[in-house]
Amino acid sequence: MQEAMIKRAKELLADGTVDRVMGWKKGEFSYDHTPAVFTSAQELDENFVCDDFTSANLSKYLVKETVRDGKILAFLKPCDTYSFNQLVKEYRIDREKVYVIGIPGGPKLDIEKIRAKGITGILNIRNENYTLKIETIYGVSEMPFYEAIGVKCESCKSKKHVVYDELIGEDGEVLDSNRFDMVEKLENMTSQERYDFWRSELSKCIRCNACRTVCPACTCEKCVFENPDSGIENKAAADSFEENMFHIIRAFHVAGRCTDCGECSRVCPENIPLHLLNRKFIKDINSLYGTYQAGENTTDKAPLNEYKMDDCEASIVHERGAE
Amino acid sequence: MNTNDTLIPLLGIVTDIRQDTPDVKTFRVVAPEGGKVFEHMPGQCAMLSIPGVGEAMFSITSSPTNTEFMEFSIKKCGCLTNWLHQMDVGQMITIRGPYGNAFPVETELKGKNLLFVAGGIGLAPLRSVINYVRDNRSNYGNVRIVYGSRSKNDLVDYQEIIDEWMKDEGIEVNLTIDNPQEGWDGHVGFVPDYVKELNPSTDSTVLVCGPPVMIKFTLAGLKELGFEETQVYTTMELRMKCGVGKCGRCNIGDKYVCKDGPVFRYDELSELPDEY
Amino acid sequence: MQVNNNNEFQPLIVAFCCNWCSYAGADLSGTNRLNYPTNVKIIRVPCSCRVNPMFILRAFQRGADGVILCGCHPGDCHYTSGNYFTRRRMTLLFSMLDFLGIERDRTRVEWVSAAEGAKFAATMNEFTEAVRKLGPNRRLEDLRCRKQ
Amino acid sequence: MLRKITAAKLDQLFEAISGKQTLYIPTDREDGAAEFRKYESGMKLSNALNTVRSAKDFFFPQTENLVAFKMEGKKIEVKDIRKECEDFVIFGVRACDARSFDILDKVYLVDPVDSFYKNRRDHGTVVTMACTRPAETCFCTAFGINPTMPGGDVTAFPVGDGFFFMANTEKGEKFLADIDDLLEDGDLSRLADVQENTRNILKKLPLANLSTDSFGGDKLNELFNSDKWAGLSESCIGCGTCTFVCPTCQCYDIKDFNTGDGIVRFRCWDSCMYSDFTQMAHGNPRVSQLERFRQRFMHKLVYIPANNNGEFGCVGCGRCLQKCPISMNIVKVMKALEVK
Repeated sequence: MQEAMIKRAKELLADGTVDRVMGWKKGEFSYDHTPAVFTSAQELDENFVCDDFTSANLSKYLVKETVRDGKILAFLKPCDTYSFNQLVKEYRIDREKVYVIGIPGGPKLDIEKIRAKGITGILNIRNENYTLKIETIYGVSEMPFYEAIGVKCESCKSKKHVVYDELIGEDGEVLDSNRFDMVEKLENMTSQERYDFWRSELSKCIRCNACRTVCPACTCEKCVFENPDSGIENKAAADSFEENMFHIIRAFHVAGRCTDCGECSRVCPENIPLHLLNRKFIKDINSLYGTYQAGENTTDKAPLNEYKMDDCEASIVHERGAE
Repeated sequence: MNTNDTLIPLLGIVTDIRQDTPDVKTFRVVAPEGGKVFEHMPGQCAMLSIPGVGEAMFSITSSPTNTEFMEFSIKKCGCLTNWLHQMDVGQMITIRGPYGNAFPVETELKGKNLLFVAGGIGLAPLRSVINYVRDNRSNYGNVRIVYGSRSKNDLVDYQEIIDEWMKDEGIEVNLTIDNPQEGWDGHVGFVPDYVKELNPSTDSTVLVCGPPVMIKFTLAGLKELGFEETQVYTTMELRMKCGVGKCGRCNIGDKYVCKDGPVFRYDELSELPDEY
Repeated sequence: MQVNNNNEFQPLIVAFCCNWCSYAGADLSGTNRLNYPTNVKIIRVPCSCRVNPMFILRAFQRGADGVILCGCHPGDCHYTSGNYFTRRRMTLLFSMLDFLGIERDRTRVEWVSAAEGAKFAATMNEFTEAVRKLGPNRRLEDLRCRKQ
Repeated sequence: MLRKITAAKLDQLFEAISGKQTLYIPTDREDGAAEFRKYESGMKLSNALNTVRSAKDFFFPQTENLVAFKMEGKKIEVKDIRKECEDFVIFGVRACDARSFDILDKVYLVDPVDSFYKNRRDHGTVVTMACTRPAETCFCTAFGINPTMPGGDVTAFPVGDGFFFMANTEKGEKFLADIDDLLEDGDLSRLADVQENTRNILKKLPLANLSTDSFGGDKLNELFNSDKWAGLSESCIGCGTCTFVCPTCQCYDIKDFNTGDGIVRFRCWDSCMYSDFTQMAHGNPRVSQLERFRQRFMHKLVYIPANNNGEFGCVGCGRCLQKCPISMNIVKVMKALEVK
């Protein structure tokens, strides 16, 4: 896969179709790859990487990249194409300036899941028939591939590329995922249980803003949380209220625009399942206003930008069953 | 806990507000029990705040030789300064300081001929030095002040300049404004050009303050005239929160403006990275 | 949160009222001498749509025990469609608050026209009573703002 | 003097300490990560190398009230809300975090002393824990830290069937004296074996040979003007993760909060990665992510050494290597800027 990508990228650079390539650059270890822009065949040969750890979504970088001159090649996984489309729809990415090559998606791995098994001193990680052989300074460890899958890939919604100029590998289908299972599980708890669950999760928050900053739907030039005139500017949650507020508002601001790419949960240093907040909105929107997938196309109106005369009343929330 | 902490401010009462220019007011501040809130040296700064509105660093524009009060000349440009411009006499404010170093009035500057170059609100920190020098006149040589502004109305402390500075002996004041204006028969032109035109003798020490562009061109002009970098002092400003080199935001290279500055000799400044 | 002379809990209710209908409805209930609790603090807004989620959260932060949003009946919005957007937004917001374990009965949307003074008073009485039963807001309060 | 506690008595030890003062120990969370928590009966000491958040929280918490104001008309009343901190113990601080306290001290305990920090520092007893299983992300040795012999008031050394304790300060002696009835004598030669074993592992770490030769206060302008910064910072998304998990990042912001009853002035952690860090009414000296990114690494590798006789502002704990959303970190920066 990686070889095919490098080969194609070099061709497109050589024939002048693009002058830059957006991809991932090899890190210090076998798992810490960084999104990067490549401009030469030599750089691609030396540093370009695409493996089980290239899970970062590249779409948001294209907002900045398409402001520049020239055309850029971007390798997008299926979930990234949804984010890409959504950004095109919101006029944040200039579609003309990007050459999209769709590449097969994950599941991608999360090094934290491997560390959580107590495996440390990691020197190399190989996938042998879906068993990870992890070479460490303390000897070789093994673990099943599926137990190391990152939270964003745990319940994949689609293997289909919604936008591309060409594909490497085959296109997949929209999946019948189980992504709302955890949301449902929480919904079925009592109010007190839910409160306790979220308190224990959100109290871990260190307000690093990584979830907001990495989110492809969060592209405001000036975020309300950074704007002194907004009245809610804050840099740290000085009270549990502010923890709740930040996460409610963050999720609300992307409601109807969130493509469920899972980047928020991937980057959270405290492993807070932030995607559940976004998925709650998606689930509600689907059930109350009709199924909607943000980023699926660039034409549909966002659910919070439209209405129907016979929409349900807000009291539907109060009339729900179990407390 | 009996120890004082610099982050816990003192109180001051605004006893007089003077409208200097359309967007600059000068505030007179005294301690609630009368007298100055604290002593300072020319060039030092203080953190003024209205709780709930904001806190910011301002240079103290009155001279230490003034034993009754402190003054701050403040230009209206942000949230806190807007608030300060709207308040009335009698308002309490919180104040902490003094912060930073000072112009070396008792050491390097002593016995020297002095050339002050200021632009716009940049006169504010220099006014403290100028009045200090006037009050200790015998310690210093000739004094020349070159001060310019956008227009006549934008000249800060115009009345004091005319009524006091210009009447002092051994002080030469040269005023300039950027564009010709009715009722102005003085010099018209930018400060850096005017300095070159005046061709001051290179035996004086220069104190510059103003917009960054003005400082940059003035320095270039002074070099052409034969001044050394070691002869020039300026005062800087960056975003500050603590005032004592701990909050970590006002650094230029390894120097904190609030602690190692705000007064820098130009040769010190040119060794630092260009990030201000 | 307030406590009356008998040491009973008196909920503080914030009511966001649309200028064109509910605010006039509140006025009407007053001129008709209809009683509604004094704990209800009305904030006039140009349209129910003006209320963004932050307003609701802010009210709770500052000590409200219940927040009610009153607007024109669907179809009657002075600006044609504002309240339809309100309806979607608030449904999602309330659902989210519920999801976070914040008592859902502390929030409500009611449509009250300028002619419905009686409905306004009845709604406020009923809502205040419902919130009184829930007790003081503890799950979405800012401890710094709690009255000593 | 070397004292020892057997593993079986560890719970008793925690009970004894927490009976007298607040005790914090690193413990495992459900998600597999470790964090410092207030000790409660039954809580188990984590085996993890490091906690997600560093131990700096105990002396420099994320938010802290400084002073309160009461406003009435034109009048302001200043209320000193400082209280004497209660004694507490942090157990199991690694060598890297222990060194970070020295670096924070150089900021907060120099004149004018930060009374809020000092208050906590005076009342805290630090029990460090020697490392026996360093991770691939560890590089504390590059900054002259010896993870087999960490500092603090008391050092604990894990030795199979228990822990050896060694007091390093007066506070530490007192700490050990208070729990003396639970302790027995330790065997110095066994300690040397354990340390030797760890030293051998340290040599095998992938970052063992990371060099700091290219950095320091004397290289300010050449490093600042390096053309590598643009490439290094291009993928930085400008979040604050690295600064908030960092044990030595010490920048803060001061803010006011209106409680409806008065104003509380508090300080909270701030990050040089944020665009508003240096934003002023008339502009921003650090306009793009490049300048902000550069500031963070220059601060650690050049500015701090320039002001502290060459001592660096990084302790090599590896948290930023593990937590950066896009895996850009100080090691990559150092390797890129290295003069070979």
